[in-house]
Formats: sequence, structure tokens, C-alpha cells
Amino acid sequence: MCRWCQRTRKWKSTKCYRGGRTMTVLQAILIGVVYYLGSAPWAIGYLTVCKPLVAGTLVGCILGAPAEGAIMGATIQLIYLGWMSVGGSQPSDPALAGTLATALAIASHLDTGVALTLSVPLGMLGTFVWVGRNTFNVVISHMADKPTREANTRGIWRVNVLYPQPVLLLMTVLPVALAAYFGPEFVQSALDFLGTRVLGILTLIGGVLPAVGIALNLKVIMKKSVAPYFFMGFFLVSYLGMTMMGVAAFAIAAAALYLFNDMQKAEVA
Amino acid sequence: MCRWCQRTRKWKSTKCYRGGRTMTVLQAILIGVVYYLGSAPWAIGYLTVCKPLVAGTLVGCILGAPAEGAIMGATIQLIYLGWMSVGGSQPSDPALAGTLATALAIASHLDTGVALTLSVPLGMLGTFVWVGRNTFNVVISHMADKPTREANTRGIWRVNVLYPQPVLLLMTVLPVALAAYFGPEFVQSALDFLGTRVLGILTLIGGVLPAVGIALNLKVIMKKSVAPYFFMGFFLVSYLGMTMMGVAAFAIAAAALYLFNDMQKAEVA
Amino acid sequence: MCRWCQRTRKWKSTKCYRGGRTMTVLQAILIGVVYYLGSAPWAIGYLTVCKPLVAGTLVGCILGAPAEGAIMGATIQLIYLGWMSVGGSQPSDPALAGTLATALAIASHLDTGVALTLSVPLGMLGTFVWVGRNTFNVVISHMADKPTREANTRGIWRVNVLYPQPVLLLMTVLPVALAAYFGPEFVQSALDFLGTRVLGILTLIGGVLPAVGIALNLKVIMKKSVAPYFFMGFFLVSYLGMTMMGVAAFAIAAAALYLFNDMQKAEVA
Amino acid sequence: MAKEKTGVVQSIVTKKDLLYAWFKWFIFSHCCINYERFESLGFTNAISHILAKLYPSKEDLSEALERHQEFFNTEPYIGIVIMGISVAMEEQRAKDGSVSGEAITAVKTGLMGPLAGIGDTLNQAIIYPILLAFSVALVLENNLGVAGVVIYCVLVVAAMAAQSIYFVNYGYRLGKDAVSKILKGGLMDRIVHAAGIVGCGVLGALTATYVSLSTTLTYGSGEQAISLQADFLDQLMPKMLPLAVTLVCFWLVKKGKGAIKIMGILAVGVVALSLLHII
Amino acid sequence: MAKEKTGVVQSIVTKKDLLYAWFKWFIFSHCCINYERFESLGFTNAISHILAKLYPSKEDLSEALERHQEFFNTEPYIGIVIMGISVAMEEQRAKDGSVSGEAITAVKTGLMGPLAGIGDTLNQAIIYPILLAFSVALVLENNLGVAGVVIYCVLVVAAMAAQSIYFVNYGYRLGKDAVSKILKGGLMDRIVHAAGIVGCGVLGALTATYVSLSTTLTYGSGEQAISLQADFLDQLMPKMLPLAVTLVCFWLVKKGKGAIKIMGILAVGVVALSLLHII
Amino acid sequence: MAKEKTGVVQSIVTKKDLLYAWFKWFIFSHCCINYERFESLGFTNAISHILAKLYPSKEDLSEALERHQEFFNTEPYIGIVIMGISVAMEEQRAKDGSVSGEAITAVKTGLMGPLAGIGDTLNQAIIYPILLAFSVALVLENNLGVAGVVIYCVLVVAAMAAQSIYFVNYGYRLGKDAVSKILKGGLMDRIVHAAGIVGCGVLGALTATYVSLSTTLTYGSGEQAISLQADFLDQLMPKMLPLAVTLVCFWLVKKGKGAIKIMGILAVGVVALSLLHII
Ligand SMILES: OC[C@H]1O[C@H](O)[C@@H](O)[C@@H](O)[C@@H]1O
Ligand SMILES: OC[C@H]1O[C@H](O)[C@@H](O)[C@@H](O)[C@@H]1O
Ligand SMILES: OC[C@H]1O[C@H](O)[C@@H](O)[C@@H](O)[C@@H]1O
Repeated sequence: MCRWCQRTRKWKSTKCYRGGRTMTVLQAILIGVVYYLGSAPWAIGYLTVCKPLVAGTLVGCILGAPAEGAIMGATIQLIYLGWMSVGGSQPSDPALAGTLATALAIASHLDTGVALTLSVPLGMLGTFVWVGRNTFNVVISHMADKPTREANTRGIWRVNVLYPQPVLLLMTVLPVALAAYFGPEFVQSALDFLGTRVLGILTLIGGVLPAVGIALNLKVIMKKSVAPYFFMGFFLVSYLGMTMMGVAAFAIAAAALYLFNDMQKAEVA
Repeated sequence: MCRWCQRTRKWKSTKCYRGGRTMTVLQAILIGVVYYLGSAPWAIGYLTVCKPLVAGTLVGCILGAPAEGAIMGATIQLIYLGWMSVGGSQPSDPALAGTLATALAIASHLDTGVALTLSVPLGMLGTFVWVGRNTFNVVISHMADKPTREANTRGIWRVNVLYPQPVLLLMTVLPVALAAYFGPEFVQSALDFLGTRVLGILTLIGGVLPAVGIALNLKVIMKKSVAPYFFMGFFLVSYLGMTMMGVAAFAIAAAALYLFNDMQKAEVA
Repeated sequence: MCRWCQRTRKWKSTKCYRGGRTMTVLQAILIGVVYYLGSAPWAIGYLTVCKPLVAGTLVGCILGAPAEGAIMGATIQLIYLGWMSVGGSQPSDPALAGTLATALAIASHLDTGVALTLSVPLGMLGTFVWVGRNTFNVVISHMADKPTREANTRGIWRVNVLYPQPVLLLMTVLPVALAAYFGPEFVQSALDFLGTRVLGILTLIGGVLPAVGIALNLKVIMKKSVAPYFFMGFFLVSYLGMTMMGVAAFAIAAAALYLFNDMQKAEVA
Repeated sequence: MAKEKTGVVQSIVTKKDLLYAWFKWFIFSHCCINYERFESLGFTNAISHILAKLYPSKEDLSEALERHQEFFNTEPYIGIVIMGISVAMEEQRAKDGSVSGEAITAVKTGLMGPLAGIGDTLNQAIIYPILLAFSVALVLENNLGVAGVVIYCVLVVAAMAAQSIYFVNYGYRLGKDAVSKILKGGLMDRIVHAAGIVGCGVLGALTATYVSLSTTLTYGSGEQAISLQADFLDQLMPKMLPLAVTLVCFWLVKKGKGAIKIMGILAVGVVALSLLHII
Repeated sequence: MAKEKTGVVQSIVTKKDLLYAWFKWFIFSHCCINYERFESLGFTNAISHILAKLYPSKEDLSEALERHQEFFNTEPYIGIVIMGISVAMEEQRAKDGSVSGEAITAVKTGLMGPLAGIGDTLNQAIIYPILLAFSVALVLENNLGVAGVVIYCVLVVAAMAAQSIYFVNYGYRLGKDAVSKILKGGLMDRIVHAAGIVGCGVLGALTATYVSLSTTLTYGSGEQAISLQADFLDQLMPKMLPLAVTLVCFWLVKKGKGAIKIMGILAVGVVALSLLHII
Repeated sequence: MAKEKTGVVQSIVTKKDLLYAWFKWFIFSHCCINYERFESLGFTNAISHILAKLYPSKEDLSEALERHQEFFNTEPYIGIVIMGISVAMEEQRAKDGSVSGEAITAVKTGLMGPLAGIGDTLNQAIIYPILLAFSVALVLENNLGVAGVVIYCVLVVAAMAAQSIYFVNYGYRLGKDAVSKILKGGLMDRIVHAAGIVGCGVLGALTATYVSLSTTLTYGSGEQAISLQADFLDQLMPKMLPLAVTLVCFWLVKKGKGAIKIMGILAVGVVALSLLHII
């Protein structure tokens, strides 16, 4: 009996597939759907399934090992605790990391450590899905031009909600289902094919991507008159090591100062 | 011969009362008066006798062991070095701590450590005296309404200076004289009666009491236009760990900035 | 064979003068000239020869041990990395330290440690040269009054560039050449004559001298309206331990804030 | 800001209308997110029923729908305050035409940036991590398993729903109260400026905290090696490279480069520098 | 501020009058301190002889005495600058009636808060501790005994006497010079604002430094236990609870609750939370 | 600041003139540095050929030369921006007399202090140390020997030459553009104020970083000894004595004491305090 099964039995895990195919086709497809949901077709997905904690749990449920999935998801979540998407940029893709790494870990008796290690490059790869979809949606969004001209609100609804789904389904369900079905060897060889070098570079790219989102937000916010506050916020962190929350607190105080004093002047004038 | 006496002989201490009554009635009353003086009927008391350093020394003098009193007072003082009374609030009562703990230590051969330990709950208990007096004086202060109407300045003097004394004398001399006379067992059993739980709660209350004083001061200072500075002062301490003196320095610089630049503008205008 | 020579042979050093005179008169004079150049008769000297790194290398070249000189100069340079001259004040004289200490070290087989130790008091002594020259030049500069009246730009050139040189040559070449020629015993006995007390005091004076330069700069910069920023800059360093660069960054942001907002107002008005 | 007693002037937009707009935004805001217009379709879709109610004529409606499809992007749960304001302004415009279409666009554009900064900081950088850390602890420390995960989902959805419902209503009230002041007196300018202070401040902090880049160049080897990053750049300004990268992106954005192109440039740059062993 | 040469206009209030007022304040300011009016009786008593001199008619005097019995509280040794200003204003009022009673009250009320903050910080938080630490060292390190204590008493009383004498005179001069500017030009407004900046700043610092409260709630047990205080609140904002308690008190004060009632509420709250093992 | 297309108005001062002025300044600025006028002779010498070109009459030239010999001191490589501005102003003055001699002096005096502070910080406190540290490493770690030193020399001279050439030209352009605005509208006032903010800020930082003084007084002995510096002054304000010394110097400077005298006072003071074992 494999050591993994002994361990998982505590969580009333399903039977051990050791050596054989690790999951059914349906399970693999369902896992793909989890990733689809996590890719936020609706906002609630973004708040929930997108997080490895939730994605992992769902995968666990699908594979009949919910508690195990929760634990694996929670463990992967720790890597993505501070993850955020600013201005449409994503440094990495927690949903893919959470979904696929958990699937591989549970179904293929991967060691937690190995699964964790896998989750990092997977998260990197997921960025492609996000970028692809945001690019493709440029085309979709222009399909709303006609209903707009025709003042057809129903049509706008369709473009906004329905049209983006097929491609997204394709981009998410297909690769994840395949990867889950063919298992860690498949994933590993895909990653090996890329090599640590490529994955290292993806990590570096993930490190600078938030800059794009920040820049997009800055574009609409940076006027000469407030630009110095951008630098002050930066300096407070870089030179004094303040936390973001601290910067926010000071910035709010500064804004209040401006608002209360300037409005007084304006009223007087 | 008791170990304590051996130690105190160096300071030319008085005879050892070991086992018997520890002080005369007169001494006990005088010690009560020290506490009365420390409770600041006149401002100088607040600057001097109120401090354990001074109160302890006076008690030492009364008990014929001035140097010993000074040392005990100085030791207790260390606990109250940063004590302050803001906006009429007092987190604890250093005068009681200094007076009574020293009296017990000298007259009853208490170990310094024990006396120090006692001084903390005593300081907590003293808060009651301060609160009681500030409450009672509300009534007294209204006795000035008549002389005010009659433009009788002499009468105002009487109300301000004399009327508050009888009650204060009662509240301060009596309990301290009794406690000093009946000694540490009495005090200890009183404290035991309260239990560590109650004393712990008193400490917690002492921790939040300064908030009342600060709030009273804030009431007359907080206008929208300066309120942000309150938070900035707070943030400088909480997020950057600045000292109070540092905050004061920055605040003064900010005030000067306002004053010099705004007055210039005003002059120009 | 002396241990030093063994060491220096690696750098293709010249022959060992051990026991005898350590350098020729010409070498000594050239070393004096290095110090003269380092004393910035022209600005480029201030940027280059003034630094121990460069001065030491030149001395090394003169003594036929360029690499050795570079190493010694670089080592001394470390002491003077943060050296600066503000508002015409100099806390010490790196040029003298670099020139003479290197000369003594190379020509007299001094241990690096000893040479380094010497360089500190030498730097202190050099302050006299700087002060003397700035004092003497007061007289020189008034020689420009006549050509100014006569609108004689050539004459101004002469006063500015040529007239200050003779005295400076005297103050720099002579003492350094002598000290280099007569060697470390001579320098050491001169320093011994002064004693550690005097040298310690010189160090203390060097510590406060920058205050004069800062004060001279403040004189023309301190208006009431910007004075608070002086204190804020100071407080940022003293209370928060910020670096100078950090203060500069914040100050620039504050200036930009003023400039952008005030100019807007001005345009509106 | 004095709250006008409602009911004095008959509102066309009802509470229910607003709630329905919120609902569509809450669920569909990012459905069609893209690198050209970001959330504009989501925004338009969310308020389309209100616009239809306000503008009976097909032309007016079409114009209004088009207006809201210009570039728009903000944090969804706090930034929704903009939706409230916009609706109030559209309502006023429909009533008496006193509000121009440009004014509405200006307010949206002025506030979306600051509120993105503020919202991302508060929600993404602070609230989500706290809720997640809490639930992770429930799972890993207390073996709560799926229950711990359910707790997270309930909390986060409830918190964001409450927050965004609050803010859409707050924005609507603000817009109704302030609509006249917005037009004269520069109140909205000042609010945008104040929001800009906070937004800029936190974006600066975000840059220093979330963008990461450092050079691996060193000089010499062994213990004495000098690291360009630690010994030079960090002495000058810690996090200097993240700032530089962000400013470069900002500059590219200002030059009109689209997000995709900029990401491409970044990617190429990172690959090149990495192959040269610079980063 | 140019110092007017005295003697140009005959002063009614003499140096001696001012010194006597200082003396009464220095000794009796807190004799009747209470939770309703704090130091107002002490203040009135201190300047009563000056008021009697300024207002010969019984009615005027009574009115003036009443004016100063409104709520007043400040730090005694620096805040006394207010007494100097008030006396100068009363004098002007007595002379030509150009200063209203309300103006005097406004100045007192405007300055007492800031000066309480500043004075408490400078004297209570900085000067006393230094003098005390010094004398404690004399006693414990140098066995100076009673002499060390005497040194403390002399130093502290001398310092505070000198400080307060200086400030009462300074305030009087300021009031005399500025009395006309006070009435027009808004000089006093600006001074109050500047004092308010410092006062607010130090009160904020006081809050973070002197108010203490933290929760003991933890989640889980052993090494991995999560502490609400350390792992959540302190991450968001260190000293958050002291700030909250202070703001609650402030809110109660603004709602008109008296000090006694607020202390009662705090006490009950602390007891309850403590019994529930929350703090 | 919009760059006016050159050539519209014929410039008298050519690029070459400016470069020659730069050259003379770069090489000779500190040749005759002295405690009365510092760099004024270096400045006058640097622009003398331009002045000669602008003012053909001997009288005018003499007056101009005299003007620039008033006290002047700034950091040479960034402060040279002042030279560019001055030249532009002199040119305008020569052309139509619309700029007064006082205005030129005022701009020079207004900017020299701030730019000294900024320049000293950027160049002396930051750039030189970095270049030096780099070259020291080349010599000590990499045994580059003389080559490492040559690298330093080339880098530092090139950097400062480039910087100062840039700034003299920038200043000239700024002066030409702004000369009319300088005279009305207070633009230069605002620039001086902004420069003053930065200059003051960095001078404050310089004071705390570069001036050093501390007292060695202690009370008591052994482990328990109280150090006046560590236990009192540093509690109040770290670096308090350097600040005090700087302010004393500033006060002496303002009282008209010359640099030599102040250095004398400092020296005497330090000797005395040191002999008394106070520092
Ligand atoms: O930055 C504002 C906003 O931009 C995009 O819409 C997404 O990245 C959101 O997550 C983010 O809140
Ligand atoms: O806070 C101002 C003032 O308030 C009360 O009068 C007392 O607590 C004083 O100690 C304090 O200085
Ligand atoms: O401070 C400005 C300037 O003053 C003097 O001219 C010298 O000390 C220079 O080194 C310095 O840059």
C-alpha cells in the first residue's frame, strides 16, 4: 500500500489509483470547469474560485477528497496571499495554480512539496490565459458597437455576458482537463520542456507586470498637482519601510487636510 | 536581629519595631497628611509631593529614616517616571503609591520588592480619590455662583481655596493613616479581598483613562481644518515609531510653515 | 632584506633605501607639487588630485611604485569617502592626507596601518592650509578692484588665476616637500610634539567646521517661509534615521507640490 | 454634506433600479474585460436599464450608451461609487439638460483612477489577504476543512456586496446633492483632487511594494564582491528599479501605447536582460 | 511682533497685578478642579483683583467674573499665556469697550486646547521625567539621599515658576500688541490654527503613546496560534484600539456626555470585556 | 516651459561665448576662493568676455563687472545654472535696459543658496562617493592599479563637465524664456521658493549627517552611569548638539560675523569645552 494512501485515508479519501489512470474523463473536465469559474467570468468567481483555497477545495470535492483539497488549496494559497490584480494586470494566475496543482497532488499522490513547487510555474503559465482573454475581448467588445447604435440594451447584455464565454471556455477547460487527465508526468514534461530558465524568466516578468496595471491607473490619475504624492507614497515605503496601510492612512490625512482647508478658503472667497 | 534592621542601620535607622506596632498614631496621621499634600490642594504639591520620590522621602523623615525613604521613593518613582495627567484624567495615583508603599516598607520591614509590588495596586486604588474629588468639586464649584453674582472676589477665593479642603482631607488623611497604622497585613488583606482579578481590571482601566483626558482636550481643539494633524501625529508614532518629542518637533515645523506662509499671503492680500 | 621590500617587489618596486635617505630632493619637490595640485588651484584638481586615491597614485608614480601608490591611496580614500566641502568649509584635508601619508609609506617602508594612522592627523593639519589660503585670498581678491574700475577684464583674469598661486605654492609645496624628504621620524616627532590631545581637539574642530559652511549657505537661503523645511530635513534624519538621499527625494516632492499647486493658483488668479 | 431629504424632488431612478444596476455590476463587471476599454461594457450593461428609463428617445439612449463605452476602469467594489454619481448626473441631464455629457465623462474619468488605487489597496491588499489568512488558518490549524473554505466565501462575498451596495447608494446621494455644486464652485474638482492625493499616494506605495525587479550584477567575486543592487542602487534609493519600470510603463501609456504592446515590450526587455545575466 | 514701547498708553494693569495673578494661579489653579468646569474657578480667582480694578461698577465686575467661570482647562505653566492675553483684552474692554466679552471667551476657548496639548507634552512628558530621572539617579546611584530630593523640588518649582511668569507676561504683551489686530485681520485665528496644528499633533502622539489597550483574543493554540492583536490589528494599524477608545471618548464628549459618565462607561466596558476574556 | 524657437530674436551671446564662460568657470571657479566674497571673482572672470561684448561702453562694463563681484557662492557644477540665467538677464539688460542690475543680483542671491545645498548633496554627498567607492574597489579588489584611478578621473571629470555644460545652457534658455515673466508674475519668486524648499531640506539633512559633536559628560560611574548624551539629549532630539552649533553659526553669520571669526570662535569654544572634559 502506498504511503500516500495511508496518509489520506485519515481524510476518508477515495480508493488509491496508484500506478493507473488517475481520474475519469468527467472528473478531468469538471476540474477544467473549476478553472473556468476561477477565471472570473462573473465577478464572484474572482472573489472565490479564483483563490487557490477555494479552487483546491472544489477540486478535492470532485476527486472525492474535499478535506484533502482544502488543505492543499490552503497551502498553495499561502504563496498567493498578497496576490493582486491592478489595472488589469496580473503578476501570475492563482486560479490555475490552485486548480491544477491540487488536482495533480490528489489524484497522483504527489508529495505536498512537489505540488507546491509545481504550482509556482503553473501560476506563471496562467498569465497567458489572462493576457489572451483580455486581448481577444478587445474584438468582442467592438461587437457592442452595433447594439449601441441601435440603442439595444439587450444586445449589449449579450455581448458583455455571453459572447466572451466560448473562447474562455476553450482556453481554460481544455488545457486543464488534458493536463489533469494525463497527470503530473505530462505536466512535468511540459515544464521540463520549458526548462527552469524559461520559468525563471516568467517569474521575472510576473514581477514587473504589475507596473503595467499601475501605469494604466496612473494615466488617469497623474496630474502635475497630485503627482508628487505618488512619489511621496513610494518614498515612504522605500526609504522608511512603511506598510501600504500606513501610506494610505497618511494619504487620507493629507487629502483631508487639503479638502477641509481648501474648501474653507473657497467658501470664504 | 532581623535582617532588615541590619541593612537599615547603615542609614542610621530608628529602633526596630519588629513584631509589634510599627508606628505611633501621630506618625500615621502625618503620613496621611503627606498624601493630602501630594493630592495637590496647591499646585506646588502637584509638582513635588505628588511624586513618589518626594512623598517617600517625607514619609521617611516622619519615620526617622529619611535616607531610606528617599531610596524607597526613588525606586517607586521609576514606575511612575512617565506618568502624566492629561485633561483632568489620571491613569493612576503616584502620590498614594509613593506615600503608603514607603510607609509600609520602612515601618514594617517589608522587602523592597514587596513594597514595589504593593505600590502598583495602591496607585490604581488612588484613582478613586482623584475621581471622587473631581466629582465632589462639581458641587463645590457651584457655591461660587452667589459670590459671582454679588461681585464678591473674596468669596470666590474662599470657595476656590478653602471649601474643597475638608472633604479632601477626609478622603486622603483618614484611609492612609489607618492603612499605615494597621500595617501591611491590613493593606495586604484589603488587596487580597479585591483579588488579582480586580487589580488587573483596575490596571486595564488605568490604561484607557488617559483617553478621557485626551478627548476632553480634543473637544476644544478639533476643528475639521486641524483634525488631520491629530491622525498624522498618531500615525507617526504608530506606523513609524517616532517619539513624542519627534512628533512635537515636526508639528511645530508644520505650524511654522502654515504661519509664515499664510501670514505672508494675508499681508499681500 | 626587509620584509617590506619583499612585499613591494611584487609591484616591481624600486630599490630599497632601507636605513638611508628615502628619496631625492626632486622627488620630494614633485610630491609637494602633487599636494599643490590637490589644493585645487584649478577646479579639476579639486575633482581629482584632491582625492587620496589620485594623490596617492601620483605620489606612487613619482617614487616609481605606481601600483603601490594606488593601493595606499585607495586605502586612505576609504577614510575620506564621505568627505565634503560645504560653503567653503572643510572638515579636514584629504589632499594632504593622501599625498604625505602615501609618500611616507612608500619611501620609508611604513606599515599600511601606521600610514593610515598618520593620515588622519595629517588631514587635520591640512585644514590650516585651507583656512590660511581662504584668508589670504581676501586680500588678493581686492586687487581686482582696480581692473574692475578700469573695465580691464584681462586684469581680472590675472588677479583671479595668477595672483593666488605664489602664496599657495609656498604653503603647499614647501612643507610637504620637507616632510617627505625628512621622512616619517620627522613627521612623527612633529605630531608627537602636538600630542594626541591636540590632535583629538583638531578632530573635534573638524567635526564642527561643516557647521560654518552650512551656516553660510543658510544665510542666503533661510527665509521664514522656507525655514521650517530646514528643520524638517534635520528631523527626518535625527528622528527617523533617513538618508540624505531620502530627504532630498522628499524635499523635491514637497517643492514640486508647492510649485505645481501654487503656480496653478497664480495662473487662475 | 447635508443630506437633502429625499422626496422633495421626485426621483425617476428608484432604489430598485439602483440595486439592479449594482447586481449587474457585481456579477458581470469583468465579463468582457479587455485591454482597450477595460470595464466600459460592464459599466454600460449595468446601468443600461436606467438609461433606457431616463431617455425614452432612441437617439438619446444610443448617445448615452455610447458615452459610457469610452475607456473605463476602476476597482469594482469601492469604485462603484462612480456609478452612483453618474446615474445621478444622467438623471439630472435627462430632466433638464443642465448637465452635459462631457461633465459626466469628466467625473467618471477623474474619479476612476483614484478609486482604483484606493480600492485596490483597501480590498485587494488588505481585506482579502486578511480574510484568506484567517480561513487558511482555519483549514491548516484547526482542521476545519471545507467549512473553513465556506466561511471565507461567505465572508468575502458578503463584505464586498455590502460595501458595493453602500457605495453605489452613497454615490447616488452624493451626486444628487452635489449636482448643482458640481457645475459651479468646483466642488467636484476638489473632491477629484483629494481622491487623487490618496490614489497617487497608494499607487506609489503599490509600486514599491508589488513591483519587483533587481539587478544581479556584481563586481569582483567572493566576500568582497560589490553588488550593484545592494551597494549602489539601494544606497541611492531602495526599490529604484521598480520605480523606473513603472515610470517607463507610464511614459509608454502616455505616448498612447496599448497595454498589450507595453506588456510585450516588458517581456522582451526582461528576456533580453535576463539572457545578458543583468537581472 | 514689534514690542510697543510701554508707557505710550497708560496701562491700568501693573506688573505687580500680573505677578499677583500669576501667584494665585501658580498656587491655587487646581484647588477646585472638577469634572464640570475644570480650572475655571482657579482662573477667575487668579485674575479677580485685576477685574475688580478694571470694572469699578458691581454689575460689570459680576459680569466679568461670570464670564471666566465658563468651562476652562489647560496646562497650567505654559497655558498661562492665555491669562496674559485675557487680561490685556479685559483691559482694552474696560477702557473703550472695543473688545466684546465673546471675543475674550473665544480666544480663551480657542487656545486652551492647543496649549494643553503642547504644555502637557513639553512639561509632563518631557521636562518632569528628565528632572525626576536625574534626581532618582542622584539618590540611587550617588547616595545623595534627601539632598537629591531637595534638588528635584528646587529645580522643578523654579523651572515652572520661571516658565509661567515668562508666559503670563508674554501673553499680556502679545494681547496688548495684537488686540487691534485680533479684532480685524484674523491674526488670532491664524495663531489659534497654528497652535491647533501642534496641539492636535501632540495629542495624536499622546494617544498612541499613553493610552493602552489590546485584545488577548487568539485563534488556535500553541506556537501556531493566531493572535488577533499581533497578527491582524497590528498589521492594519498598530495602536488601533487606543485610537478607537480615544475617538469613542471624543464622540461621547461631543455628544455632551460629562467626564464622569464617560469614565463610568469606560469602566463598565473594560470590566465587561475583561470578564469575557477579550482584553 | 515652452522652448522658444531660437533665432526669432537675434541673440548677441553665442553658444561659443557660453561654452567659453563655462570653461573658465569649470577650471578657475575656486582659484581665488576666499572668506569674503567666495567665488565672485571666479564668476566675474568667467563671464567677463560676455559682459565686454554686451557693454561696449567702458562705464557700463565696469558697472557690470562690479555687480558680479558682490558676494557669491554656490556649488560649481549644478549652481552654474545661475550663470546661464545671469547671462540671459545681462543680455536683455544690454538690449533694452528692461532688466535692472538689482534684479540680476536678486536672482543670483536667491538661487545660490538653494543650489549650493542641492548641488553639494547630489554631487559631493552622492555622486563622488559612489565613483570613488567604485574605483577604490577596482584598485583594492581587482588589482587594477593605476588604471582604476584613471577610470575614476575620467568618469568624474566627464560627469561634472557634462552636468555643468548642460546646466549653463539650461539656465540660459530658462533666463531667455522667463526673463519677461521674471519681471512680472513672480515666477522667479516661486522658483526661488521651490529651490529654497529643497535647499533648506537638504541643508537640514546635511547638518544632521555631517556636523558632529557630542558631550562626554556622565553622571555616576560604572554600568549604572548616566550619560548626558545618550540618556538625555538623544532622548530629546538625536543630533541636538550639531543642530545647536549650526544655529549658533547661523546666528553669528546673520550678525555679520565673517567666516574666519566664526571659525575662530568655534575653535576656541571646542578647545575650552574639550579641556573642561565636556566634549
Ligand atoms: O486597478 C483597478 C482594477 O483594474 C482592473 O479592472 C482589475 O485589475 C481590477 O482587479 C482592478 O481593481
Ligand atoms: O491637559 C490639560 C490639563 O488638564 C488638567 O487640568 C490636568 O490634567 C492638568 O494636568 C493638565 O495639564
Ligand atoms: O556649498 C557651496 C560651495 O561652497 C564653496 O564654494 C565650496 O565649499 C564648494 O565645495 C561648495 O560646493
